[in-house]
Amino acid sequence: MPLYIAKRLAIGVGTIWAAFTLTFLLVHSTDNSPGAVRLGMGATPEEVEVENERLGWNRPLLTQYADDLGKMVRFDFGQSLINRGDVRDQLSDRLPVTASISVLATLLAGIVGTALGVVAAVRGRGTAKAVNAFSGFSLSIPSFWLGVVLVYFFAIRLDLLPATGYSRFSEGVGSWLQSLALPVITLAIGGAAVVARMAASGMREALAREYITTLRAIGTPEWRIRYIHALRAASLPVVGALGVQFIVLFGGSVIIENLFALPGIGQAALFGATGNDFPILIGVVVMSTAVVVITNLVLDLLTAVLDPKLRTR
Amino acid sequence: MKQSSRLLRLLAVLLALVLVTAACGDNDDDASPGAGDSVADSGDAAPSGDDSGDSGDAAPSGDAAPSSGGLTLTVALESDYSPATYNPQAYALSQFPFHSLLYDSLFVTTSDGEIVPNIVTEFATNEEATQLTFSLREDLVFDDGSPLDAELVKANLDRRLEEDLRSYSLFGEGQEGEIADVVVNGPYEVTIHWAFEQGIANGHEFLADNVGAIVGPNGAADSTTLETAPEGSGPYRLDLDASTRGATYVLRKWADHWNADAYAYDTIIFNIITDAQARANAVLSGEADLAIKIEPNQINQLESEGALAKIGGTVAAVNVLDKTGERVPAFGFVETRHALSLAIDRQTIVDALRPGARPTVQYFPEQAVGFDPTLNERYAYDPDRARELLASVGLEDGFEVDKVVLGEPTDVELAIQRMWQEELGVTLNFPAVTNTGELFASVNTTAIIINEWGLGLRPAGFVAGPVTSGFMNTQGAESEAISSVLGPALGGNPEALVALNNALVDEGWWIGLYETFTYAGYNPDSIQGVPFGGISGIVVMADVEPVG
Amino acid sequence: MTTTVQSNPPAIEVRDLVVRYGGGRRAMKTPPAVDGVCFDIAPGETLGLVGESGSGKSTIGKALLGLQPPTEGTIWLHGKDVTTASLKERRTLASELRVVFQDPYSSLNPARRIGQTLAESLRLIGIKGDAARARAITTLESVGLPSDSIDRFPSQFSGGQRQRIAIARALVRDPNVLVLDEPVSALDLSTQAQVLNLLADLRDEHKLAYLFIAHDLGVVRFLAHRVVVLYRGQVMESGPVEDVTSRPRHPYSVALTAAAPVPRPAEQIDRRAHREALSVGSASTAPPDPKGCPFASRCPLADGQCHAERPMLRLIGGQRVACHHAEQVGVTWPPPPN
Amino acid sequence: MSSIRQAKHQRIPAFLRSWGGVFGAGWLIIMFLASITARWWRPYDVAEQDLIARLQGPSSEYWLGTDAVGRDLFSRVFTAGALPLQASAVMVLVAFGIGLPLILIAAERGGRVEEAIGRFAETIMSLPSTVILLAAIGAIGNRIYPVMMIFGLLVSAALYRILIGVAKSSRQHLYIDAARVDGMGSIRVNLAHVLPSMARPIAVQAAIVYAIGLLIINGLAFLGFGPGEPQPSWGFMIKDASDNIFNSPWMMVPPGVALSLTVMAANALADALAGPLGIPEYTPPKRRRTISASPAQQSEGTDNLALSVRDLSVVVEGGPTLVSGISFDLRQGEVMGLVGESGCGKTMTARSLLGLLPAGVEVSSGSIIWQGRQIAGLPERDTIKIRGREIAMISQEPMVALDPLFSVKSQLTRPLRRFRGVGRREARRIALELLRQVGIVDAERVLRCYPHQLSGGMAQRVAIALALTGSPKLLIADEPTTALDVTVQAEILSLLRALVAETGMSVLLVSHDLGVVADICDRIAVMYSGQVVEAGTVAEVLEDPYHPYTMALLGANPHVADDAPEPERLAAISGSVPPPGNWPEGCRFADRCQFAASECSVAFEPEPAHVDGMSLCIRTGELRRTGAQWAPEHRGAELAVESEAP
Repeated sequence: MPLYIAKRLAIGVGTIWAAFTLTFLLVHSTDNSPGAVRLGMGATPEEVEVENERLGWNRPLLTQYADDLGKMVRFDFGQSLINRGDVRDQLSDRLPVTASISVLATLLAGIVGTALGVVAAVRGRGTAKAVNAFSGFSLSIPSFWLGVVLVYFFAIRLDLLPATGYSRFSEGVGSWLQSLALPVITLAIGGAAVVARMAASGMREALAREYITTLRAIGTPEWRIRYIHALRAASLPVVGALGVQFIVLFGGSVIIENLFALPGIGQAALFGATGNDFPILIGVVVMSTAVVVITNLVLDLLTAVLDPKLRTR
Repeated sequence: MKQSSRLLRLLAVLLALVLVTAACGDNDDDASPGAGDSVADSGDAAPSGDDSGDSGDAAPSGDAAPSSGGLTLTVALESDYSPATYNPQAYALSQFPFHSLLYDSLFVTTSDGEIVPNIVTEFATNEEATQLTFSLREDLVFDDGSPLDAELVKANLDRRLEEDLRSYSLFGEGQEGEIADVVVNGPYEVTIHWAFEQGIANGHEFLADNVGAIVGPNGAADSTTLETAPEGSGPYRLDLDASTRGATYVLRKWADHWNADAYAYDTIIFNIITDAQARANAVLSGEADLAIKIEPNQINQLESEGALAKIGGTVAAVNVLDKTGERVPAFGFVETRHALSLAIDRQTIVDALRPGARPTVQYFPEQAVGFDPTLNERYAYDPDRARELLASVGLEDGFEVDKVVLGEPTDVELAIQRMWQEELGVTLNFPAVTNTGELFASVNTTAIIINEWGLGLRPAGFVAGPVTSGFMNTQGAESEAISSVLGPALGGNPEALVALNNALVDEGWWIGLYETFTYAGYNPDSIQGVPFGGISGIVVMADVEPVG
Repeated sequence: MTTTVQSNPPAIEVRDLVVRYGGGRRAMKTPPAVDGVCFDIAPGETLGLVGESGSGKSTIGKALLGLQPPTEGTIWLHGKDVTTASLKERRTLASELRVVFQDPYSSLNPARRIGQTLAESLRLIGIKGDAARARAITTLESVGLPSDSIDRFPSQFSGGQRQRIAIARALVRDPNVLVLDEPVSALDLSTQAQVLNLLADLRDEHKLAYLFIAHDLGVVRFLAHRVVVLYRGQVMESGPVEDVTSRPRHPYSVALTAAAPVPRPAEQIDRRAHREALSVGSASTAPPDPKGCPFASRCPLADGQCHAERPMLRLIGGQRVACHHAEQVGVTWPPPPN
Repeated sequence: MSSIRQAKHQRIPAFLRSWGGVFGAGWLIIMFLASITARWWRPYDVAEQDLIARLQGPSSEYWLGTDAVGRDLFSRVFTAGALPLQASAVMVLVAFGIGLPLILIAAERGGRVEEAIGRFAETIMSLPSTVILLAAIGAIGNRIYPVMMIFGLLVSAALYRILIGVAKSSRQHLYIDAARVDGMGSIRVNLAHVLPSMARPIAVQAAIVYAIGLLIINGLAFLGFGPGEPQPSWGFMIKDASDNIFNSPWMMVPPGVALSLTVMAANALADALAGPLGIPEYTPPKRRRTISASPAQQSEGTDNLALSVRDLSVVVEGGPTLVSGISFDLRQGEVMGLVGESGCGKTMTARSLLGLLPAGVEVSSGSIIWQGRQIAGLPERDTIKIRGREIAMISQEPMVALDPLFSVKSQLTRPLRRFRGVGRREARRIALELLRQVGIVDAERVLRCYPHQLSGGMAQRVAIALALTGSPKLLIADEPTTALDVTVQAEILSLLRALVAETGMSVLLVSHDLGVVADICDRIAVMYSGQVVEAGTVAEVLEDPYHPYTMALLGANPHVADDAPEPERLAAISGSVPPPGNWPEGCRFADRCQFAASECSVAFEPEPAHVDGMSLCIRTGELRRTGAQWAPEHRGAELAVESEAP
């Protein structure tokens, strides 16, 4: 087991490195000029050149790579080109927002999806069709469309939930949840659909297993068969799917944060992309990847708890 | 083996780092007293809607904002007003609503549109108007105890040649407010010597708002120190821990400020909401008390809720950058520029897209001295004449011109594109860039820009600045008609102002489109209204008052 | 070891075959799937390969066919070293050495007509078009299928019929050696008999050499001339099938033959008593000590020597036996049933 | 040899036979054609403005209304489809172009190569793709095709993870090995066999990924990274609509519906391509219909009769009969063997005793008298009390009969506590005792194990212990040793024998192996095509069979007596067991029988045989008289095609 965790961690570090390298290469693949970005309008080419030199942009690529990599290991991404602030500080300010959204959305998707999937699996053909139709439907509705519509009805027309803004957890759980309600629901619906399908087929598959017959043959009550044995078996693919969903939802938060004016990582990514703020871009990618890696690690451990084959390895 | 254990340690550190940074972000505020409860007491834990304007505090979801008690004002801004540095001198007047709370300014614009002394106790201009002498309050200090005195004002103004300080550009060489020297007369008395021989009659107006804002001694010595934190003596302090750069700024009142009583709110939160609809939503659903600015698409929505305020003085125009025809040869002819102007059906644009705006071809707003109604008649919509003009310079088949956009073009731009295409066969392309850097750089390569300009209280200054010698004229094109009247116009001569207006339009440097309003949204249940600083179009934050 | 007769080499000659799965350090730690196996098959002869699951019998088949590269050892086919034959060499080899697999449902591509499957095999040796079709039909008929089978899909055939098609596929290139990997174990008893009879007929008609892999001693006894008993990748005993099944010399062979039940109740009562008296232990999942006899942990005759020293194959009577105590087997052990 | 089945191949692909498939494929094709031809038929140019008629709802002039500058939404919505439909297709091509070769290489090479590629894929998969795409746009600019290609790269890793299993299992098809033995090259094997066998999952994933690509492209357009105006994109039209949502909520509808429908079409296509999942529908036991079985009739000779089955029939609901009119008795402490080839109804018969028939299969008539009670057609809540307590079952595959997620201890103690009402500790003690009773020496260790840590024989012992938790009086053993090695089989048979002696329970053993039956059973019932064709004591039936089928089975068995010579050819039975629903009139075995005569084609009653058994053959008496023996085939019979003809 410790070996297993170490292996997962090693893969995680590899992933972060890959994310960093990929972004580094992208940033350096075209004739980008951070000096021009930093100095903004009105700077002469000479000034831009001086600035690029000062930023070390003209050094050999490998030197820059080694240097940046060394800093990245310390989570040091340097200064933003636009607002000159420390990238790590800014992103760590924003991380809780995105983490809140995506964790809550993943949880909601997991709970709602599993419930729907279980119902679909055990309630017979009609319910299964309804759930399948719902999930097909919600998989196809773009979150940015749904978000706008939800805001229009729930925030503007009905005035039930806030349309924008983020309230910190430390300011009270109630307002925190309220401020996240619409974004989280918007994000979670698609995830719930995926999880529902996964859970339904997992349940159905589990219920068709030979050991279910064994359990029946010794008179095990049906609820136990369904909710202890089959559900636990189905929870393995569901937890696996949640890992993927978390990545998807974490990425999806870019659009959602923009839509709901939430000061998260996704918003920074968008600003970074529109502003050519390369340090922010690299920081966002590395930090997001780190979050995904850690989440996956947690889910891996959860899988190991659920699956004795992994635990006893 | 050794290597792998090192790897493991590295992993552990990485993991810990991420967890800590994640945790910190959320827990920072635990340090601040949980007195936020008092707000919740006076208000409600209930969702938005039912704030009956009782205590006039911010909307419910805003009221949970970190505060040490008292009133909170939440403002939604359309962009980060302090994106690169906290130095007010690096920004234009339109960003001043934010900086006005952190810095004391020598003079300020009031909600009557007048410029009055702020930390200046008295001021005087000599007879030739070549010198301005003023005295400062003597009780002004910064957080570290250092005083705001004459030496510091001089230190601030002496940085006028620095590239980054855009506001100070008007003090620069050859500019309308060029300063020859700043002399310290006493600990709290300063005299400014203007460089213009004819002097500047209302020189104190140059030292107002963002231009007159005084940064502390460290920032004055090295402006890069302002990149991470503000250093001002103003009525509020920025709560860096509670703020997220580019997203949320939390300002807390500084009780020891000399004018603290004039400010109604204990906490002011600025939320950056770039999405126009989201900004309007924020006001409507109560997360913001005030939204600066509101886009035309959202006007109806806010108006119907009685949540809209507006102020005139904004002019929209096609600004011709390529006056020499270097970039697009067609623009070398003044006829082309006039033809483009004549082919725009401004009334239709205004009716359809900018209801409430006024069509105009000229530079000066209607309320400003220098406005000339005859200009609008001379350049009224006349596509036939436009075609003739183009034909007269051999361009009857039209030409192509680019207008660089960030993201997608506006509805007005699309309308102009259509009109030029249909009337003149001129193709307007919108090459898109993904970042502001490229957008700004495009002034060096493209022929036109299209924009709405809030010209402020001294429109002539804008001509002297960007229009003739700034980013709108990177080619350095000369116009005798303009330069000959610019000096007197800057001095406030009414005839010269009219002449300047005519020259800009006749030269085809300025193709006016319409004069419109600056809009702001507000929550009428929580604040009394939006105090605009006259046609400068900015909101005077000091005058924002809670209901009741 | 031995020199083969120059003029008439064995159809198959396998020497010191070792096969390990996977690569790297971890693979070296786990015991090999096949561990030092030697055997010959003469032309026209059927060699049975028996053992429990995990004994390495299918791996030997794969190694012969080139599906699993041997780690050590040599394989000769008609005197040619084919241990590491390249793909191109295989193509000609494949005419001589063919295979029939266990699962008739998986061994035919369901998306292809029978004719296509047979023709594909022929195209690789340059027979195409009508010639290929004619040859396919002849072959199908020779395994007892109607000629119109050629245009049908595998899903239209029963398990026994599919196994006939698989045999036809093997025969279509006119081989002289067939690897039969449990060809009847997935079939019902009645179909099994049909296929076994067919295989026997084909062998007699074409003088084919078979490597017949099976776990059922009864089936092996029917078809094979000689038999090799494998346990955990090693040869325990080999020899003429009658000798090994009726007078096994290795304790494992004894256990194996005793465990197979016969459908004659009276006889089975005796066999059962005999079997229960053997007191052969259960197989454990733990890997055996590589130094000693792999069967030692289950063997009632095992002593210190068995755990410490791996027994070599010795010729005893008509069989080769890898057991330190082979002389006792059949004499003082097993004890008579009580 | 039975006839070859008729062709089932149809011209219309399966996925087009569902509504989803028709809608999916249809809509995508229509949308694609419409969008690339839009310039020739759309009523307005995409840039054509009508500032007077801005923000309008649908009208005869503007079918889907207009946007903020009065452009026709209908024209724009249909034109907007072209870019995402094409760019997403490019993305899918890139994803598969990178992913498939990696998948095929990894599946072929396995081992370290697979591990390395797998690590790589896992790494790529953990990257937050949307953020990476934004970074890419920030770095290389708003270029849709290159950006979507980068996305394709990221997606290829997900494809790898999803499809590697498919590729590996399709490589396990023996026809791949057969092709390799033929001397087929690696590339040809992959192209000719591996890829085609993966066609369906590949198509499904392509459709799903395509849908995701559509959403991503339009999501980016929503954020402002779309094609430049006036070129329309659904994403930006939605953004535009959201800016005007108060003035014209309608504007949200056309682009939203167009995008959603297109994504839905791709997803529906994926669902249709995937087809039914092949997982049996779960039917809660309660819903199963119960039959109105004939009332319990006291059968004669009730001395120690444990089970009496009379005229039992099992049918597929609305389908063929699987078991028809079966009768047999089982005494306390007796072991009864139910033998026959597969498809003869042995398992269905056994399972009907526990009411554990698969969904859609039910007992249609007959009675099952257990300990004097009628249990056929009992409602679920009553049968559940019988299961485990009175009748228990062990099944064929011990490795899958235990829940892999629960420890042996948990699986044993749970029913022990329920059946015997004991506490945790006591249950553990009994569990240990049970494990020792089934011959497990290190019971303490096994108790802590999970099923995957057990060998097959060990798992079967645990399964037997599990069946014993309720101290049943009847154990149904469905092919309990088929999956086991022959030495392990011997051990399990000895164990069962010992248990019967110890506990006095009865066993109903289902097997196809006459040897196993000879080893353990007291009585035997030979089944063929859903009927019992011969029954009696094991000694009588196997030593001196009456029914030709029993004779044939014995003749086909190659296990001769130790010193007897092996026959040159075995006694074969031509043809194969007819499937349910295809049974001939009269004697169902007649088609394959060496002794079939004209009288065999009419219905007849079973003949009494042996001491208290029966034989379902109208010629029983005649065959006994003539001493008929099922003849082995003559040498070379198999090679004579002519003999195949019935």
